[in-house]
Amino acid sequence: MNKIKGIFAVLLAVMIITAFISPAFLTSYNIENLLRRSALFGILGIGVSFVIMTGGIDLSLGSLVCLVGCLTPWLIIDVGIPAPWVLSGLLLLSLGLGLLHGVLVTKLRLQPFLVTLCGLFIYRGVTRGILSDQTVGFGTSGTVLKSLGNGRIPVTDTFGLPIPLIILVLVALGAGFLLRRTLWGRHLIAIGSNETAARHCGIEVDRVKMGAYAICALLTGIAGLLIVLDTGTAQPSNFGNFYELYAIAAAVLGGCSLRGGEGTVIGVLIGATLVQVLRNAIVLIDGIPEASEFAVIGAVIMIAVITDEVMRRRSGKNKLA
Amino acid sequence: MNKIKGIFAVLLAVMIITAFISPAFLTSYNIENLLRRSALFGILGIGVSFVIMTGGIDLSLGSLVCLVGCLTPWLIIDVGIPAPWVLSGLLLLSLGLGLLHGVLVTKLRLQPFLVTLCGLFIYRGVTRGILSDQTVGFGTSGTVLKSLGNGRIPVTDTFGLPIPLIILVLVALGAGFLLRRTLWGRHLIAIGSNETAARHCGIEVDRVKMGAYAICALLTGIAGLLIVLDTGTAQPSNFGNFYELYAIAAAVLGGCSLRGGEGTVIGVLIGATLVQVLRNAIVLIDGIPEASEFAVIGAVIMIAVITDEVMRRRSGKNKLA
Amino acid sequence: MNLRPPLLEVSSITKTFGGVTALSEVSFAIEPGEIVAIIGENGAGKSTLAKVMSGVHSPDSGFVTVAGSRCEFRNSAEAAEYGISRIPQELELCDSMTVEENLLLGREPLKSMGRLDFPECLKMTRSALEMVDLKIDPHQLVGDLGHGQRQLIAIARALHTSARMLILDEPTATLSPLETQVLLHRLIEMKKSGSAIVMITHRLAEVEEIADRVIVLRDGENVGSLEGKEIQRDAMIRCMVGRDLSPIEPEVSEFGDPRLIVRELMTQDHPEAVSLQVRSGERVAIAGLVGSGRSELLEAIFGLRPRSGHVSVDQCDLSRAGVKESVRAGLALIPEERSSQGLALQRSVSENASLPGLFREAGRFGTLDRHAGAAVAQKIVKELDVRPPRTDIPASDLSGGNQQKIVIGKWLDLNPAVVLLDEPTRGVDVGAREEIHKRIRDLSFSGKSVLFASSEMEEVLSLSHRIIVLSEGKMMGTLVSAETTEEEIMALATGGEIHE
Amino acid sequence: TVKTTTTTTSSSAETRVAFVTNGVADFWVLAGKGVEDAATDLNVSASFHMPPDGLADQKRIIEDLLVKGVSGIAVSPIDPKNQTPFLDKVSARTHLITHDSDAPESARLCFVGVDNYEAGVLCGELVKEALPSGGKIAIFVGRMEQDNARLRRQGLLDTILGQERGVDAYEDASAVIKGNGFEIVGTLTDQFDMAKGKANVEDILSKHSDIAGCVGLFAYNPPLILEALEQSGRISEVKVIGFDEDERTLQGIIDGTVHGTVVQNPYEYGARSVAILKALAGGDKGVIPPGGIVNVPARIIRRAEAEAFREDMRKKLGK
Ligand SMILES: Nc1ncnc2c1ncn2[C@@H]1O[C@H](COP(=O)(O)OP(=O)(O)OP(=O)(O)O)[C@@H](O)[C@H]1O
Ligand SMILES: Nc1ncnc2c1ncn2[C@@H]1O[C@H](COP(=O)(O)OP(=O)(O)OP(=O)(O)O)[C@@H](O)[C@H]1O
Ligand SMILES: [Mg+2]
Ligand SMILES: [Mg+2]
Repeated sequence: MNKIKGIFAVLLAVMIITAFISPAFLTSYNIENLLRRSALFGILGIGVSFVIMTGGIDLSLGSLVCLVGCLTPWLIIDVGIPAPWVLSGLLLLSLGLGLLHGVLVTKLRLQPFLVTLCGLFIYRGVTRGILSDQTVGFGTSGTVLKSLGNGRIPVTDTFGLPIPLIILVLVALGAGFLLRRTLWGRHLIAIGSNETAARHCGIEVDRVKMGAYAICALLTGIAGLLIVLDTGTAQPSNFGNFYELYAIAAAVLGGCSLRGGEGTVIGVLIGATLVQVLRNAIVLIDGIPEASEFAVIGAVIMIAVITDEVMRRRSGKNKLA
Repeated sequence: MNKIKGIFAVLLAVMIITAFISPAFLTSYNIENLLRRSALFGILGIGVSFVIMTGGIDLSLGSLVCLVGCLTPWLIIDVGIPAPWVLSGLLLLSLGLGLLHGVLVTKLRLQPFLVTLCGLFIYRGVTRGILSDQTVGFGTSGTVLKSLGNGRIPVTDTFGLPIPLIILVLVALGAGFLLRRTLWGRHLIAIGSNETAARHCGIEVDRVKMGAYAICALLTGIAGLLIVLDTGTAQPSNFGNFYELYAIAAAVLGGCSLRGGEGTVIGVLIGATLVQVLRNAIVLIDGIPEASEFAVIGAVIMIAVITDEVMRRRSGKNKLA
Repeated sequence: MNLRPPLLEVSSITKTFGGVTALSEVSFAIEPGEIVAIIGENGAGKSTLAKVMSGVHSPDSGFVTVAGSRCEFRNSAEAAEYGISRIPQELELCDSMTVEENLLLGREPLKSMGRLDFPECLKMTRSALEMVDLKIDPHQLVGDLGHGQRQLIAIARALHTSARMLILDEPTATLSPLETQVLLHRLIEMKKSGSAIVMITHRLAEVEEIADRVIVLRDGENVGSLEGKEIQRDAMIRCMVGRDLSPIEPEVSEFGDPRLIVRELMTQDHPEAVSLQVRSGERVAIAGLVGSGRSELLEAIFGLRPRSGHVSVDQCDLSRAGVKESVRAGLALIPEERSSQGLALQRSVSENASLPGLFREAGRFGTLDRHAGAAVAQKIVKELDVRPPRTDIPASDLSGGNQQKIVIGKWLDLNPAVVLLDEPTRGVDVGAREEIHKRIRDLSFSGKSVLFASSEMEEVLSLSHRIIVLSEGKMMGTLVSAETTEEEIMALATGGEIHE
Repeated sequence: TVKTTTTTTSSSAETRVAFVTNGVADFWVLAGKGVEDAATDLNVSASFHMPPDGLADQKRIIEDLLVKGVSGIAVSPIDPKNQTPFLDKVSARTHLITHDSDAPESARLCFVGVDNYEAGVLCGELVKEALPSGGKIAIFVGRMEQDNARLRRQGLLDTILGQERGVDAYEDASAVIKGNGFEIVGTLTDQFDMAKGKANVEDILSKHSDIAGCVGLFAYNPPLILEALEQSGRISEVKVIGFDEDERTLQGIIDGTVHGTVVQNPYEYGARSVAILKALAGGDKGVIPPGGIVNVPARIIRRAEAEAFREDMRKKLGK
C-alpha cells in the first residue's frame, strides 16, 4: 500500500485540477467515458502485472489486442461465423498463445523480452497478412454484441455503469483473490522474489510461470475484444499499437517492480486510471496543445514516480544497500 | 562468442537463401544500401547495449531519434542556425539527456524502465509541440551535410562504402575497446553482473552507470542525425517510432542478457544486420506479402533465438539452476 | 608501551536498524601484526561491526579511527583507500564474469588512459589463486563454480589486496580442514608481515589456533575479551552464551529398513555412479574437499539436477520425479547457499518460512486463508529461537545465522521422512548449533533418515553414524564414525590427488 | 510560428466548433490554417485536433469534445463504413459534418471535400502523361487500410489500366498487376516510418533495373522517392508522380525531377467546415447543398503552375 501513495496523490491532484479548470470533467457522460477507458486499460494492466510479478515481461500485448480485435469483426461479419464461436475461439487462441510464451520461456529458457518481442512482430504481421491490411468493423450490425464493449447499466437518468467496468471489477477481484488467497498466487510471488529458492521449495516454477503468461494473454484477449466492440472498427496496422507500454506503465506505476515479486492489483488500477485521466484532461483543458500530449503524460508520470520515491524515503523505510 | 553462433548461422542462411532466390540481392547497389541501413541500426544497438549491460534499459531511444532527427532540419533550414552549431548542439543535448537518465536512475534510484518510458513520451511530445506536428526536411539544400548520412566513398565503379558504415566501424571499435580493454568497461560489466559486489569492491557504480546512459543517448543522437540526413525529411509524430525495439532486439539477439553483465559488440552488429537483411529480403523475394513483413521478421528472430539456445545446449555448457 | 596510535580503533559505536539495536557502545582497537577474533551468538552484531569498520554502514554514533585520524567512510571504496578490506559473510561475486575479472575487480592493473594491462592481470590472478591453493582456469566463469570454490575466490581476492587491515566474516564456514589450513597459514604469514586481521567465525578451534585476542559480542555489546592462554573453547562459550552448554545425551542407535535408496546415480558434471542407502534412524555424513561434488550429489537426489539412475524414498520410486514429487514423498533438502537457494531475502520471514509447507493449508482449489502460513512461521521462529522473534520483517534484516535457522526450520516443520542437509550449521553459533544437532538427532530417533554434507570434521564425526567420502564426484569409501579419525577421512578425501 | 494544434480563437464564447482529422500530417496543418483563419474571420471559437494513434484515438477525442460541449464537429472518419453507428451517436448530440472522407450512410449533415477516388484518377492521368508507352511502376504509401489510400490507389489503377472497377474495389496490395502496357510491380507500405519508406524505394530500385515510374500516394512519399533516386543516380530515368504539396515535391516539379502532383485543398476543407458549422449553430440549414456534398476539387500541379501554387501556399501558411 505504501508503494502507491505517491501515485494516488498525483492522480487525485490531476483530477482536482482538471475538475477545477474544466466544468465538463465531472459531468456524468465524461465520468462514464473515463470509467470505460480506464477499465479497458486496467484489464490489460492486470494481465501484464501477473507476468511482471514473475520477473518476466510481455511485449506482445498490443499486437495480441490487434489480432483479437481485428479478427473478431472479420470472422463475424466477413466470414460469417456465429459470434459465440468467434469469441470463445479467439479467447482460447489467446490463452494458447500465452501458454506458448510460457513454454518458450520456461522449457527453452528463452528471455521473456525476446519471446514476447517476437510475439509483437508475429501477431501484428499475421493479422495484417490475413486481412491484407484492410480495415474491418461491424458496420451497423452486431449491436447486441457490441453492448459488451460500449453498453451501460443505467443507474440514474444521466449516469450508467459501463459494462467493461463491471468486467474489470470481476477481473480485479479474481486477480486479487488469485494472488493473495491461493497457493498458486503465493508461489507466483515466491518465484518472482527468488526463482532458485522457489525451485528448491518444490514449487513447480515452470507450471506457475506458464500460468502467468496464459492469464496475461487471456486478459489481453478479453481487453482486445472489448476494445473492438467499443470502437466498432479496427485497422490491422495500428490497432493496439503501444498498448503494451501503457499496460506496463500502469503496472509499474502501480508498484510492480520489473525485477519481480512485487505488485498489487489496486495499484495497477490506479496506474491505468492516471494515464486515462491525463489524456482526458489534455483534451478538456484549453491551452494544452494536443501535439504535446505525450510530453504532458510523460512529465506527469515522471512527477508521480518521483513523488512516490520521495514519499517512500520520507517514511524512512528506505534502505541503502 | 559462443553465444552468437546460432544468430550468425541464421544470418548466413537468410543471406544465402535470399541471394539464391533474388539475383538483385548481391548487386553492389543493394549491398551498399544494406550496409548503410545496418550501420544506422548498428549504432543504435551498440548504444543501447551499454545500458543493457548494466542491467538497465533505454526505451526513450526512438523518441530521441525523433527529437534529434526533427530538430536538425528545422534548426538548419527553418530557423537558419549554421549546421555545425546545430549538430554539436544537438549531440550535446543528447548527451545531457542521457546523463539525466543516469542521474534519475542512480541518484533517485528510479527504475530505468520507467525513467526512459517517460523519456519516450516526453521527447516525442516536445518535438511534436515545437514543430506543431509539421513535417520538416532539407528540401533540396544541405547536400554537403547530407552526404554524412547518404554519402559514399567509391571503391569500384559500382560499389562504394557508405559513410555511416565508416562511422559505425569507428563506433564499434571504440565500444569494443571501451568494454574489453579499459577499466571502465570491466566495471560496467561487473555492475550489470552484481551491483552490490561492484559497489563493495569500490567501483563508483553511479558514475559508471551515468556514463552508460550518456553514451547510449549520444550514440542515439548520432544515429538520429545520420538517419535524417539519409531520409531528408522527418515527421515528428512517427519518426523513429519503435526504433527502441529494433535496437534492443539487435542487442539481445547479439547476446546481451537483459539481466545485465553480458554482451559483445560484434554480436550486436550481427543482430542489427539480421533485422535489416530480413526487411530487404522480404521486398526482394516475390511472393512474401508485404503485410506479413512483421510476421516474417518475428518468426526468423524466434528461429534464430531457438537455434542459438539449442546450439548452446549441445555444447553442453548449459546449467540448470 | 609506545605512544603510536593503534592501526584501527572503533570507539563506542552504536548502530540500530529500525527498532533493533545491532551494536551498542562497542569499542576496541587493533594493532598491526595482530589477529583478533570476534565471536558471538547469531545476531550478536558481528557482521554489522565488520560492515561499520569497512564503510558499508555508517554508525549512528561513535567513530572509527585509522592510524590516529578519525574517518567517516561513506562507502567501502573510501574504507579501501585506508587499506581496509572485507570478505562479506554472503558471497558477493559477479557470476557472469571470469575468475580473473572477479579477482581483480576494483584494483585492475592499468596502462595509460584507463587501459587494462592484460599480462599483468594474468600474473596477479595466478598469484592470487596460489595464495589459496586453488587450481583453476582464470578464464572460467565464476557462475560455473561450486560454492566452496567461490568462497576461496572471495578469500583470494581479499588476501591478495595486501590490505593493512583484513576483515573476514566467516570465511571458513564451507571450507574443509584442508582449505582451512591453507587459509590460516596465510593469515599467520600476513600477520607476520604487519597486517592486522579481524576474523569472525563460529569455529572455535580455529580461534584457538590463530587468535591473539578474542572479542566477544553479546546482543550488540562488547561483553569481554580474552587473550593468550584464556582463549579456550569453554571459556569462549561461557562468555558468548552466558552459560555452559549441556552435554550431549548418549544415544542408542538401532537402524530399521532403508528409507532412502540411491543406485547408480549419475549427473552431468560428474559421470561417476554413486550408490548409497540410508536406513531408518541412521545419520550419514558426506565428507570431501571443496568441489568434491557433495552439493551436487544432494541436489541430484532431491531432483534438482538432471540425473540418471534410481532414487526411492520409502519404496516410492522417485527416479523420474521433480522436486515437488520428492517433497510430497517426504524428502527435504536444506540447501547450502541460503541467500540464493534458501530464501527470498526481500520477502518477510513469515512468507519464507511457510513456503514449502504452504500446500498443507490449501483448500480444495488451492485457496488459502488470509493468515495462511503465519502460525507455522511463528512456531518456527519460537522453536529455533530466531532473534529478533518477528515474522513480519524482511528476511534480509536477520543476521546470517538467524537466516539459516529459518531455512532449516521451514523444512523440518514438514516432518520429512528423509532429510538431506547441505552444510546444516553453516554460520550458526555454538548454542544454536547444538540445538540444530539435537533436532537432527531427534529426527533420527523418531525413525527418520538423515543424509548431510558438511565441511566441518567435528560435525561430520560427532553427528553421523557413517561417513561417505567423496573425491571428484567419486565415492572413495564408507567409514564408521565411531571407529575413524579426521586424518583417515582427509586421506580418503585427498586420495585422488595423492596417487596422481 | 503557426499555432495549429489547438487553435482557440475566442471572442464570442457561444459558438464552439471543432475540426478533427484522421491522423497527423502536414496536409492537416494546412487545414488547421484554414480553420484558424475562418475562425478569426467569422468570430467563432474553433479547435483543431489531430489524433495520432488511429481509430480508438479519434473516438476518444470526439467523445471528449462532446463532453466539453461544442456546437458542431467536422470529422474525417478513418473508417467510414464501420464508424457509422458511432457517427450517428455523435450527430445526435451535435451538428456533425464530415470532411476529406465521407460517411454517406451516417446521419452527418454534409460532406466537405473531394472524392479521393477522383484524385486517384487525376494521378492516373499524370502517370499516363509521363509514361505514354507504359512501363513498370511502383506505388509507395504509408498504410493501405486508410480509405484515402485505398481510393487513391484504386482511382490510379482504374485509370492507367483502363478498367472500371470503381470505388468499392480493392486489389491485393502484394500482387503484381499488368495491363494496358503498364506493370504495377508492387504497392509498398512503410507504416509512416521514414527510413523504411526510403528503404522501400531503394529495394524496388535494386529489384527492378527497368523501373519506369514511382508514385507516392502520401505527402511524404515523393520526397523519399526523390532522395533514393538521387542517391542511386537514376533520377533522370525514373518518372516521379506524387500527391500533395510537400516543399520538396514542388521543388522537384520546378526542377523537372517530378512530373507532377495532385493537390487537394485542405485549407478550404478547414475554412468551409468552420463556416458551415457556424451557420448550422445559428440554425441556418441553408448552407447544406442538395445531395449533401460540398465539392472542393483536387487539381493537378505541373511545372507551369508550380511556382504560383507554392507562393499561394506559403502565403496561407504565413511563411
Ligand atoms: N540491514 C538490516 N536491517 C535491519 N536489521 C538488521 C540489518 N542487518 C542486521 N540487522 C540486525 O542486527 C542484528 C545484528 O546482526 P549481525 O548480522 O551483525 O549479526 P551477526 O553477529 O553477524 O550474526 P551471525 O552470526 O548470525 O552472522 C541482528 O538482530 C539483525 O537482525
Ligand atoms: N552450477 C554448476 N555448473 C557447473 N558446474 C558446477 C555447478 N555447480 C558445481 N559445479 C562443479 O561441480 C563440482 C562439484 O561441486 P559441488 O558444489 O557439488 O562441490 P561440494 O563438494 O559441495 O563443494 P563445495 O560446496 O565446498 O564447493 C565442482 O567442480 C564445481 O565446479
Ligand atoms: Mg554475520
Ligand atoms: Mg557444497
